[in-house]
Amino acid sequence: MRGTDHQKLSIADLKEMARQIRRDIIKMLMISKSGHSGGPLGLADIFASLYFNILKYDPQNPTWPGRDYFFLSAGHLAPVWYVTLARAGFYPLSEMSTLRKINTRLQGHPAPGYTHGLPGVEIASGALGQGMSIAVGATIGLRMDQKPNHVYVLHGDGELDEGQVWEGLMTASHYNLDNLTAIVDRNFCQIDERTEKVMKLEPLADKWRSFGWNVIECDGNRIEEFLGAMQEARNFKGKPSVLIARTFMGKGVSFMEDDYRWHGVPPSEEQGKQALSELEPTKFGDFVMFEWEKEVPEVVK
Amino acid sequence: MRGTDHQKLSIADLKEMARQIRRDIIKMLMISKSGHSGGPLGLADIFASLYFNILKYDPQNPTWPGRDYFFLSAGHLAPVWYVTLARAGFYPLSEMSTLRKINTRLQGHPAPGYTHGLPGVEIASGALGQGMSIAVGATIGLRMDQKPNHVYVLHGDGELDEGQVWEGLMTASHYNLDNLTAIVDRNFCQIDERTEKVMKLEPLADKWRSFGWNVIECDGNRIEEFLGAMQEARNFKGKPSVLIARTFMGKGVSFMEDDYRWHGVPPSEEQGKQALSELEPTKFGDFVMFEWEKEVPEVVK
Amino acid sequence: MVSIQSKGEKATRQGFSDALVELGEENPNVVVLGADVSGSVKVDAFAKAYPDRFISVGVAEADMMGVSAGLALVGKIPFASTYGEFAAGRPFDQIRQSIAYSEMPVKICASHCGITVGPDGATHQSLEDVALMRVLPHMTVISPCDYLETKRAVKESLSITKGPVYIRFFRDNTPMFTDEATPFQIGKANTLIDGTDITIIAAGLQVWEAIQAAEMLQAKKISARVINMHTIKPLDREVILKAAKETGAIVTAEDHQIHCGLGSAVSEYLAQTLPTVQEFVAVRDTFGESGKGVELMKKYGIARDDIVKAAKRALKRKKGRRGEKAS
Amino acid sequence: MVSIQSKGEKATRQGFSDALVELGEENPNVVVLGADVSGSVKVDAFAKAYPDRFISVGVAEADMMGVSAGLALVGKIPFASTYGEFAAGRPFDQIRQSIAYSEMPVKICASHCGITVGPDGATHQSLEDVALMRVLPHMTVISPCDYLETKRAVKESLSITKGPVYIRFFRDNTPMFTDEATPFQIGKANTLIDGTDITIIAAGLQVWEAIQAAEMLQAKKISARVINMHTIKPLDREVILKAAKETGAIVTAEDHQIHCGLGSAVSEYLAQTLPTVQEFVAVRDTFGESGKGVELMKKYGIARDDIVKAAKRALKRKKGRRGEKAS
Ligand SMILES: Cc1ncc(C[n+]2csc(CCOP(=O)(O)OP(=O)(O)O)c2C)c(N)n1
Ligand SMILES: Cc1ncc(C[n+]2csc(CCOP(=O)(O)OP(=O)(O)O)c2C)c(N)n1
Ligand SMILES: [Mg+2]
Ligand SMILES: [Mg+2]
Repeated sequence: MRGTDHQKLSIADLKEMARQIRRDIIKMLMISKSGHSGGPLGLADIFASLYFNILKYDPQNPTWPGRDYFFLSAGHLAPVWYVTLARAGFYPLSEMSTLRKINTRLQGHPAPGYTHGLPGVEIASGALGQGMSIAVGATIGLRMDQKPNHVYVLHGDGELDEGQVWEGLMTASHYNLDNLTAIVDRNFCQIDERTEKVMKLEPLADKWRSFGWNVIECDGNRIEEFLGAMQEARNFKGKPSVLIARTFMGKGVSFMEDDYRWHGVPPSEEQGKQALSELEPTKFGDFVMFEWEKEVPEVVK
Repeated sequence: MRGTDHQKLSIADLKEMARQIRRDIIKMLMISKSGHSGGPLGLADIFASLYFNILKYDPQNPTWPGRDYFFLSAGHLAPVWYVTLARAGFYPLSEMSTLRKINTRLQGHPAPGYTHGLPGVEIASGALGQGMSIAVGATIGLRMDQKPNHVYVLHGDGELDEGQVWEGLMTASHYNLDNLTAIVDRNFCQIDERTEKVMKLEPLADKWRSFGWNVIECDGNRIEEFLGAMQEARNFKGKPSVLIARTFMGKGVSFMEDDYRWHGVPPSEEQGKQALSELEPTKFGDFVMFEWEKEVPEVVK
Repeated sequence: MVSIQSKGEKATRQGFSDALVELGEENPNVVVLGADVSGSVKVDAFAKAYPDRFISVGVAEADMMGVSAGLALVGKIPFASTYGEFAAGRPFDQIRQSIAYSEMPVKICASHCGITVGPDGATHQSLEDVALMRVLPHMTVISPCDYLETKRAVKESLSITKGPVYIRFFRDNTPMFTDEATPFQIGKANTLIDGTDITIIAAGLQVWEAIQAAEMLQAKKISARVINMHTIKPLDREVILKAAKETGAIVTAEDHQIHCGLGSAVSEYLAQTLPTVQEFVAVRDTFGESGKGVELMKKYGIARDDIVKAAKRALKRKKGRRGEKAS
Repeated sequence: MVSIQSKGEKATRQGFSDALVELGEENPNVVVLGADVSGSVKVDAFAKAYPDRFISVGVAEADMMGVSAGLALVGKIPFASTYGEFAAGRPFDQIRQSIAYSEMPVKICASHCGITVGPDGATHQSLEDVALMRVLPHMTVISPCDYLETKRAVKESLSITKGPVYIRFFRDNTPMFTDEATPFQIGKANTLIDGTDITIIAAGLQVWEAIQAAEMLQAKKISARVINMHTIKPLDREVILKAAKETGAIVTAEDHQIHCGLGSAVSEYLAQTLPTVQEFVAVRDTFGESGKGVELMKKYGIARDDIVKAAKRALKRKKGRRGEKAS
């Protein structure tokens, strides 16, 4: 079975799913009271697109040999990945409420499968900068066996400060790995401040190009555009491709949008309620209903 | 005292000095029977230029606060540096014969001053890729104190495979360190093979430019051109400058030229004799005369 | 036994932060480097007070160590700050060559150490850093026990003008039980509680656990000495040898892997002088996981109860050794 | 005492090289990674025989470890090769997260280890790598004693299908004294010489030094047991405990820092079971320098004479301990 085929959603449903992912992230973090809000919210459109249109996988058989490989290099973005994996059927929705709790499979940063690992997670991440090299290794290995699987790796923009990323970029280009597609979450935010203030990255597209990559710039919060860019990347031969996807940290929640201070904190109860009120419920339904959501307002009674 | 002023040589003498440096390298390695020939020979013109025209220093007072800072990031190139330091008066010429021997100050890779350190050596190198960050730190520190000292750092081209170099490049650009000049020894050779075969670096100038540097390409084996490029670098304001200096590994010795296999081996006795016969003696005189050099040929007797 | 009281709670990283601000005022050569975790490791206060002396290097720990070395070379006193995992392990070779071998007076400041960092999980739980730093020649390794001791350690680190210092601290708020009257000298351990049956040698957050364990042992008529080994390198050998001679049994306690840490340092030394019964309270050669600090201390066997149990095991073994004398 | 003979000399790195070529033939999934020191570490033979399975990553050790992890993930059996300093220290955090924590079956092959690498000097003398690898959970650490044992260790490493292996070897030609009849099993130490007065536990090149030392001691009527502890992790505890019980004094010998290495592992274990007099032959917490391997072994105190001296010190200390029994 190829998960992708039966899970492919229409554009309208992808948008709905992205909103559901955002709702799930908020609820998940309200429960865990620890974890990252900003980056994950900004990536909801990309993760909806990846898991409900682009990637080949089988949630019943996560190590299906025909799968595409997806690596989340910036492991702190785990909440959006975990939520999406649940929505894609890799594990039960209810388990989302265990994020960062002892004995959970939803570790603070993605854990390998053998202990606390979640189906769909291939390898550990969390210490930044390591995913590109891993993706390169997997791509080379697959090519050795003439396998057609595509490999995807997602980086934060601040993460690109790490030199190992540039080592990996060079290697990918040296071996002309066109079965490899990178996505950069270009939200111009990292922990301390905006990226250009912490460590200037621009001209970022030039950097990747000079390292031998095919560069596609796109809006990572517009699903149609992102899907088109992805198509372009997969069609491009002879070089690895990167999507520099402009996103907004905290996208969808007014008081978080484009604010680096939301990098690593969960919403308080009050903020969570506010966020949920801004993100309309979807047909997919929430994974949990809080007590206060069940209360019928006074006036209606 | 400013060493530079009293040591500044004419172009003709710089060329003569470069040849002497090459002779010294060959003799030094014939004695040590261990060490790197290729890179050092290729850099003789650059080191002659640096120490007999460009750098400010005082060999009698190596930590003179007014000095320029020079960092040899690719520590395996030590032989050309050691020889040049001796010629510049930092330590006795005769000591050159102690390279790589126990208790020497001429460690296989440059050692810090406190133990086996040689005057003129600021910090250890040998594990590749660390010099740029150090140079950046020194430049920032000097600028904090409004000091005008210029900072130079020399990298091998193969060394640029190391991610830390790119981290340092970013930082240098982020802080607009125009008091910093990098030199890349672009000999297209590293240990295993030619650079583009081991790990593609081209388009190298584009890489540096995209990391925010002012790039000057020049012939590192032509002294006039190198000096001009250096002048241009020092005059450039607002960005750090790099000279991508095309050199030839083993330059000056026919059977070593442009051959990566000479990266890390010393000449045998026979090869050394051949090399010396190709490098005419200079007015500066050798630091040691071998027994066989003293022998008067049969026929003359 | 004098009971040691906590005077409220504060994080050790706050001690680091407060010390830096004072040092910034006192010494114009003090500079601070941040690798994009400035708020967490609390160098933001320094950055705000002395913006010209704060250097952001981005998420690039290897670069940070090199930049620090360069700064030290031209006379600055750099404090390089990040999480423990990225302060010791990520830039190990850079610390080795550009800092330790080159004897640069860089202060490597590692926050969020140990399994007690909690919910972030294994990738962020630095359990190997003492090993990595202890094995390096010229390195001083300090693991202070509370807010004030951290503050004093950071300030005191300026006295080391040749070679680096690694200072290890933690995220959570923890009991403050030292005060200005408590002695603090790098390389000189503090005996906090005197005791005759057994000695607990602890570092970092484990010191408070050791104090609690000693009280629990006291209730069972076991007299436990408690030593705060805030400096793990150089080790205070005298106090260890004395404890081994006088109590004949040792428990070491640390928020670190069981191998190559404080316990290991103690056993190396005693094997060479006076082989002594020793039990190790430490993480038992496994990676951590997400959870609350206190939950993880229990699950991974480094809580006060584990110290008590270890002490009992050690005492039993001590009794088993008949008539031994010092060698 | 049976005397152990050398049957000529060959480098341990050659054993690595020869094993790889055989493995390449035997198993199509074996791939080798090189970080621009292929000739020195002798993976060039594999690269020539199986060019499609040799991956050059340039001078980028961190990347090499990540690429290896990715290869392992898709079913390859990667051997990542470089010098010890750049195999363990440079990419420590990458090994930790992408390989050890992720339990990827990557073989980390470290050549040119120890001070005996000689003229290159301190930056290239890997004296901390055993510490770094030993402290990592899920890691197996092997330090073979001669050409053949290295070859066998490399081949045997395929049997470890979950989690990484670190194999440490050396540059110089050294005596070959094991043969196919010598037992070799990962995790199982070999007692090469039986003895009753003292036990010398050695790894790597120090095993040959230990054998020579035992013969020198024999001449002085001291019966020394010699154990080849080729696997440093997991440690063969049984053989250590037995030696401690039967001989009551231990000397450990290694081409590594005195802290956190083999000696440290032995002392950690014995402190927890049977505290025993131990002397450490190792580099004494200092960086190395240029020189010939043999000169450096002498200057830094890790030659056979040093083992003999250490044995005498240990014996003296053992006599000083009266009437001790096992705890
Ligand atoms: C090696 C390493 N250094 C530091 C950190 C701490 N850290 C986690 S996320 C982060 C910022 C990354 O910025 P970016 O990739 O842009 O992510 P965003 O803030 O956009 O979510 C940092 C510094 C880490 N996880 N790993
Ligand atoms: C971190 C590190 N990895 C590997 C080495 C081994 N090494 C020494 S020189 C060298 C090749 C460097 O190539 P390049 O900089 O071009 O120098 P060249 O061969 O031109 O002299 C390598 C891989 C090292 N010294 N440091
Ligand atoms: Mg970002
Ligand atoms: Mg080169």
